[in-house]
Amino acid sequence: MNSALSAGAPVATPFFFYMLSGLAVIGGILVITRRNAVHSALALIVTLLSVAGLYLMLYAPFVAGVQIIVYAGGIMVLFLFVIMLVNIERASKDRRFNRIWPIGLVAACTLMGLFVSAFVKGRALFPDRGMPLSEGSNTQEIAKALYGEVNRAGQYTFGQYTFAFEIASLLLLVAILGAVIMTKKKI
Amino acid sequence: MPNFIMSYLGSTLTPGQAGNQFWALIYVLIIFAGVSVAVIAMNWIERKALAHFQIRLGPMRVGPHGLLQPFADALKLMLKEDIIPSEADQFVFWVAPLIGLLAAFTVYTVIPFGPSQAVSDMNIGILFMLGVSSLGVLGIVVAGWASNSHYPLIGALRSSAQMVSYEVAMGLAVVSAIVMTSLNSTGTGTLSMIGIVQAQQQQGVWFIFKFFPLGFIAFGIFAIAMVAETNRAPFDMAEAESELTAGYHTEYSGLRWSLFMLAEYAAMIAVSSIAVTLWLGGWMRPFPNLLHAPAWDFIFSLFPGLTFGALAAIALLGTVRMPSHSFFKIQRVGLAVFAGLLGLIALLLLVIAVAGRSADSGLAARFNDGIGYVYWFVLKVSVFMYLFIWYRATWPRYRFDQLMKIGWKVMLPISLGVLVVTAIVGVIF
Amino acid sequence: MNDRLDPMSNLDLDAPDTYLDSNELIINMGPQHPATHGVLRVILKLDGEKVLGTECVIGYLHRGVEKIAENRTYTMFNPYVDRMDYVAAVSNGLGYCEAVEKLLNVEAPARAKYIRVILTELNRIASHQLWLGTHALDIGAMTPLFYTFRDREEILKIFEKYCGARLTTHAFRIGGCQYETYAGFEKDVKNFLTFVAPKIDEYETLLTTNRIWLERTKNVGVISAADAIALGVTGPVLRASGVKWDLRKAQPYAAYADFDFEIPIGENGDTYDRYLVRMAEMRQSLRIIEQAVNGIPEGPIMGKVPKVIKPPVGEIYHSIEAPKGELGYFIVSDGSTQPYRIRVRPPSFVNLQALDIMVRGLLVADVIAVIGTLDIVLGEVDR
Amino acid sequence: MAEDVKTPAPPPPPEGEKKPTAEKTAEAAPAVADAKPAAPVKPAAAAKPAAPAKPAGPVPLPWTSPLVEKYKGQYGSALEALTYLGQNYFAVDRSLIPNLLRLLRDEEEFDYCVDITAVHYPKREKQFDVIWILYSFPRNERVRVKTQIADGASIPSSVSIWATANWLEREVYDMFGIQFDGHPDLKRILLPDGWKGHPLRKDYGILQQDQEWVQINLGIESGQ
Repeated sequence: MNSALSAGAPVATPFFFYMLSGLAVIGGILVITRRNAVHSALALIVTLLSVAGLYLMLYAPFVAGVQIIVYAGGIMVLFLFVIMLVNIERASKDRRFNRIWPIGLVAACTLMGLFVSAFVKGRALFPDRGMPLSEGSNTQEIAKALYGEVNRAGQYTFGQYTFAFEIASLLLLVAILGAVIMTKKKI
Repeated sequence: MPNFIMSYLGSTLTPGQAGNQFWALIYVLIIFAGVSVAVIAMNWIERKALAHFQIRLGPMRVGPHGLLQPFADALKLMLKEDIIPSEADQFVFWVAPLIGLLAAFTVYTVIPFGPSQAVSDMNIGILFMLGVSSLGVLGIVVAGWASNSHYPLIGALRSSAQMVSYEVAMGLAVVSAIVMTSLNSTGTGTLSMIGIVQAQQQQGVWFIFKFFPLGFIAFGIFAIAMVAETNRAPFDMAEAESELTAGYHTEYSGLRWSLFMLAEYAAMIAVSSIAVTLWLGGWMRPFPNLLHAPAWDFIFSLFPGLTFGALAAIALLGTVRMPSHSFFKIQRVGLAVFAGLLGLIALLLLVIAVAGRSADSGLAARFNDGIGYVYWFVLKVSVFMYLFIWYRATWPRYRFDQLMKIGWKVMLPISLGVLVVTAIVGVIF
Repeated sequence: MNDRLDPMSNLDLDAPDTYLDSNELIINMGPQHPATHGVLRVILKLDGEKVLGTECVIGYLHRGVEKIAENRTYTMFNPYVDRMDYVAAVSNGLGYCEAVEKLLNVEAPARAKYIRVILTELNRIASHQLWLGTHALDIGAMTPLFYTFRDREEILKIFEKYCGARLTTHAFRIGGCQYETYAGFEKDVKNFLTFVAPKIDEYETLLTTNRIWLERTKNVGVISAADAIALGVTGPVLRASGVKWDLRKAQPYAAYADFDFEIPIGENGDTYDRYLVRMAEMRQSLRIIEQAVNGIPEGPIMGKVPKVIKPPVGEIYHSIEAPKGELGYFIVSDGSTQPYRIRVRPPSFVNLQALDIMVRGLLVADVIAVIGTLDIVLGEVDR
Repeated sequence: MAEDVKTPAPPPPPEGEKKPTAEKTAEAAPAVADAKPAAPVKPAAAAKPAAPAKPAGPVPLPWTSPLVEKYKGQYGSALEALTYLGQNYFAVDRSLIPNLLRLLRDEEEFDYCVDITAVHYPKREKQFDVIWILYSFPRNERVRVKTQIADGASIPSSVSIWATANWLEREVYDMFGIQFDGHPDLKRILLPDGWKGHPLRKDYGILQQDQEWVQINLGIESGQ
């Protein structure tokens, strides 16, 4: 990665990378340690936004935009909705770490092992050291080079994968109807 | 270092595209200074225009015709005691206005004031904008919750439900505008804001007039959704004074409360600049293709100077009509100085316009075009600002369930319909 | 103060196990609430936004006018009457003076009657204008308030020129009027008539066909004619439910028999009909004033009433059509100079009772609209 | 808006003077009382020594109309129909109350109960007059029904007949202390709940305002 301040500098500068991932990790920890539900929700939002930043650094602006809209803007708002409507004082009274934490720990370790092994074996998948960076090219060209135009994503979803897209929307519809029926006593 | 600065001046890319952090910073500062000045001006204009709607004078005492009223308000709010309710959640109470402000201002990084006058031209411009404006809801929800009392809680729930439901309609309206961009020769649309305006330029038509009824309906839906998105005028359920005291910012006071007001005005300007970019041809001057003879260019380039001249004239008229009582002497002088300032700016703009016309490609010409772009963009946005005030003066307030009914049962189906029909019409023609 | 439904009681922490069913919220609206037209406190039992039930707590402005009356002579009590419905003080005074005159079996002279009709109808327009301004403001329309108050100012100027006071005017005396009309009275009233007629059209253009106003007022706070009669509701609220009854026509008093005017009525008794009825009533009042000013007879303005008023033993009930409804005085006299008992039948007090059935099932925002459309004045509710 | 009437302009008449007016009211009250039962007998002007010279003012005269005949036949002595200055009213015995009112509403279409109020005559053995003022929309006619009840006695509530009676009776209870049986929610309406005493009773002096409710809740020494 060449120096940060050259004219055609890519976004993926080490400083930003460490800052964002650090933020994400801290946010993650805060989510599970905070006693107050709204605090953990805010921490989750910080994590999601920093992950969106990481996507940007991987020259995937479309995914970053969707991440902000869907996760930070949509789902987290509904999370906060639920937290505010449901009487959370009662929830905070339950014991913090319930009895089955060892099982949780084991699951976490296996997951960690999986990640590490994937990274070690799959090193060949990742492009080696340098990025084929040409001087003066800006983020847009690099993104095009790597992932093609934003509309490439559009073509995929509505081109080859329309069936999967429709199934997903059906699933969402069922979820919405379920929620409505559960809360509305008399329809 | 100097070449770093000068090298950008030649390029016609936005600082973001050119990867030039220094100029990006400069642009950010310019835009934020501009927006705060706009918010201050908006505060004054809203109070005066609303007053004149209601056959009263509005602020007249602080400075000539109340011109210093916004500063007086700002000072007052700073000096006011900043009470944090004892039961409130300290951290969240402190963070809420910041989230609101953050959401309102990050939108400006993508708004194009000219072909190269934007902080950065992301190729997901619109997507980024919708995403960040949906973050604004978080600020309100969290503010309502943090105040830990009945009314703000209900106010917060109401306004967030309203914003979420109108975001959907807004998004769909935006999508139908983007579908229109893809009908130029290359066939592939673009999400980037500058790209959209350039598409309108190439197609020689503002999207509001494209496939006539469709563009207009989509614009109409966006215009209504944008009013609801910023909790203004007929949809100001959140701070419906007559029912829930003051909605989510009941417990806020002093500077913290003014942050919410700042966020609201900034969001208003941001949302109306999206509308201008998408439907009203961003920075393009009217009839760019019909009347593109150099003579017309010159005439249109005179407009900025003329408007400032007109403002100066009005201010001068004000000084003449000021009553002669000694109390008004200072106000008369103040107004005269203000008029002088406006006159000076008008003169400067006229000089640049004349200079720009003669030397076709020099610094003056580039500068003249730059001013022209920004002027036309700001003019269109100010039309929307006037509409916001006009709504507030005439319309009563919708009830909350009616508001949601309109959001889901009226706006959503229409925007979906417009989207589908635009796509079909786009494919046919 | 009192241990009524304590608003915080419902937020007890041991909520039901299932998080989903929302418990009933009890909200305390008033007595310091921008939209309760004075010190009215309404306790709302809400399920989410829907109103399950209301309970009105009144009495914050109770001054014991009826107890004071028993220690004042008839003339001394006259100014107190203005303080009850301070928005329509002139009609309060008219009601009281006519009741005592009936007790004394004395008739006010014709000129006094005409002056009384003119001032009462002007007061009705002023009261309706104040109602319209505050009612529209409660529903969110800011501008009508300024229009109505600008026009109401003209009426208050006429009152001030005539009897020196703008609001609690004490304009009439038992037996007739105290003051002869000032020099330019007819001219002022005529100017006012031409001035205000287009202004009422202005209010109409702002609101009558305003989509959001329709949406907020159509079939909101509906009350049927039968319920209205059973609940003793009177005035524009009753007429909006379709009952064509106005004391000025049914049992004419003062000089109302000489004038012809219609009684506007509504069909389905919702907030919009009450709005239309009151706007039409303002126009009818203009017609009455016009006929009264043109036909005002010459002659004395004070009937033959003894210096010290000592009505014979007995009791009478007399009522007039105040802007809010039927305002009645039941006076029991024991032959002395001080009334033995004066009972005031306040229209706002009785109309407010209908709030509970009008509001059931509506939303909180509608409660504000319904309180506005009932046009209550707490001075009269609490007496 | 509301003018503070705490200290009425003219100082309330000193205690002494109160007594004579009370006597006069007492003396006049019996005049009113005996005038009523002796209505059929030519009104005895003698009962009023106070104004010998002044001609006797109008006096309640018997009121005759088909409506009255019907009820006279039905109830006989327990009901008297009188008219005073053109306003007709029934002076009835307490036992008639619930069904006479119901009859008036159903048969005679007096469907609008204008007002319910009471008057306190401390000197009489039946101290309270309870008065219903009724109006009939179809017949555009007003009538009053008056009955006398002793202190502490209760009277059946007419909420079931006219819904408007709910608050009106609550106010009469609040001001006079008259119990209304069958009233859905009989409690004070204008005065605070903890208030002692009923202000509109003649024996409740204006100065009695300074009772402990004022001292406890408003924390002021005396109301005057």
